[in-house]
Amino acid sequence: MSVLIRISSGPLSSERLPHVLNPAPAASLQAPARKSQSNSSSDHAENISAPAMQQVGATVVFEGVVRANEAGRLIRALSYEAYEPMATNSLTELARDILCKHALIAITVEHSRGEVAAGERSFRLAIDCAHRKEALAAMDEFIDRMKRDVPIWKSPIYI
Amino acid sequence: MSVLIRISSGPLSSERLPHVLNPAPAASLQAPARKSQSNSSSDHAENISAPAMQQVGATVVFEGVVRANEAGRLIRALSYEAYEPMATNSLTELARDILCKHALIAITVEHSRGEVAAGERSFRLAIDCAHRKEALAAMDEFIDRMKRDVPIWKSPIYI
Amino acid sequence: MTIRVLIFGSLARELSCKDIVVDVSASATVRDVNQALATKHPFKAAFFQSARLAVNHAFAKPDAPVQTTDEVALIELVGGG
Amino acid sequence: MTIRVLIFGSLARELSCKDIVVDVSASATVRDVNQALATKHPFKAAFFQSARLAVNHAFAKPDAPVQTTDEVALIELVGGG
Repeated sequence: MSVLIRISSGPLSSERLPHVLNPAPAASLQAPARKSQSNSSSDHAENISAPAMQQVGATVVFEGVVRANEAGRLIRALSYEAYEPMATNSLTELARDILCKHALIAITVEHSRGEVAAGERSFRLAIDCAHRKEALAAMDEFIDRMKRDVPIWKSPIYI
Repeated sequence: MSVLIRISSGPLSSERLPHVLNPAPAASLQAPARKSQSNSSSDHAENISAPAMQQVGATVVFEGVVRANEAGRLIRALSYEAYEPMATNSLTELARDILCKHALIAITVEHSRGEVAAGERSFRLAIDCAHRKEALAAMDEFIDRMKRDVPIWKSPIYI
Repeated sequence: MTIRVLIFGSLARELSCKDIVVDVSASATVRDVNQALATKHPFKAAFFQSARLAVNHAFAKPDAPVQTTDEVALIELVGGG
Repeated sequence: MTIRVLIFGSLARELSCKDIVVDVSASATVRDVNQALATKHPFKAAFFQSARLAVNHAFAKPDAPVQTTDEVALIELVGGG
């Protein structure tokens, strides 16, 4: 099982992060959340084992894109503010909880902070699992709970 | 609105197809499904307009990966057989139906035919839409109906 | 008249062939083709009686007429994707 | 004692500041901080009374004690992502 959380400045790259950073025993899931983070990005990874990867039958990726209008007004960008380290820690806890509850294999979360222009990606959630139904249910629950509980705020920057 | 369907030989590339092939008026959705296809791949595209793209707030991508075991036995690969042109036509009709029903902006479907080794991708469904809930519901319904109605068969190739 | 019914997947592997040829009357419908398949393969009669047939690349209703020049295919899926 | 409560997002823009400083008793709980915020901003009293507070980067229950050295933050979200 693997959990990888990254909050980084500006729009997300169009490339997904690899789920597997360093193959390691599944016990790493019990490692404590990293409390520190640099100014430029916060990045928290737990690792996935090779046997677990062989069970992956479905990968579902959700990408949130900044839309050109917000509540009827045209915007140039959204600016995201993350309260760290709580934002990274709560995303990590949420990911672990969802991973266990839905019996997933890996969750990778990327979220922007700072300015993201209209049309660019600000959020990506990738879920690896054996079957599809769990992944879709997990994705829906993850995003609902993230919006409610993870201290990241967005502010519109109007044209 | 855009529908792009491709059935091609072997594993899918890790790169997603672009949703926008040739910007064109939305009326192209009413174009008849292409009935012909080459031996090497079948590819059916309808186009997306630039204003529609600006409404995209969420992209959800499902990827199906060949698992190393099938019904408890280790496999080397799955071999997919598509009955053409019915497979491409029925995927196209399904995509149009789901697109209208869930008010989506674009659907791109890629499916392998022939041999796909364990660990490789054989199916990808990408949905662009304004909001997330519709995309997840649409994805679930698309895959259920595809498995029931689209003439593509898989055969295990054991180790 | 003679109707050649294309078969695929595990059914084709099981029967070691790519089609099943059946004889039906000149006014036959899809239902008659299903029945002829069931008669020809009595050990899988229930399967063939309810199996979905496509005529010229579209699913056909039981009452639809069939001609010898039609492309008929048995589309019974067990979860692709 | 003095508690500095960090604020974010539209609330910070509305009040044109990054924190709100309130005075509470030495034995104050999270509930007392909520109440002190509501008293300080009577036009948003209902909001501040029910707003969720994090103490040292974790959501805190109303009964949890608060100390002047704690990092207190008001986490009221309106749909991020």
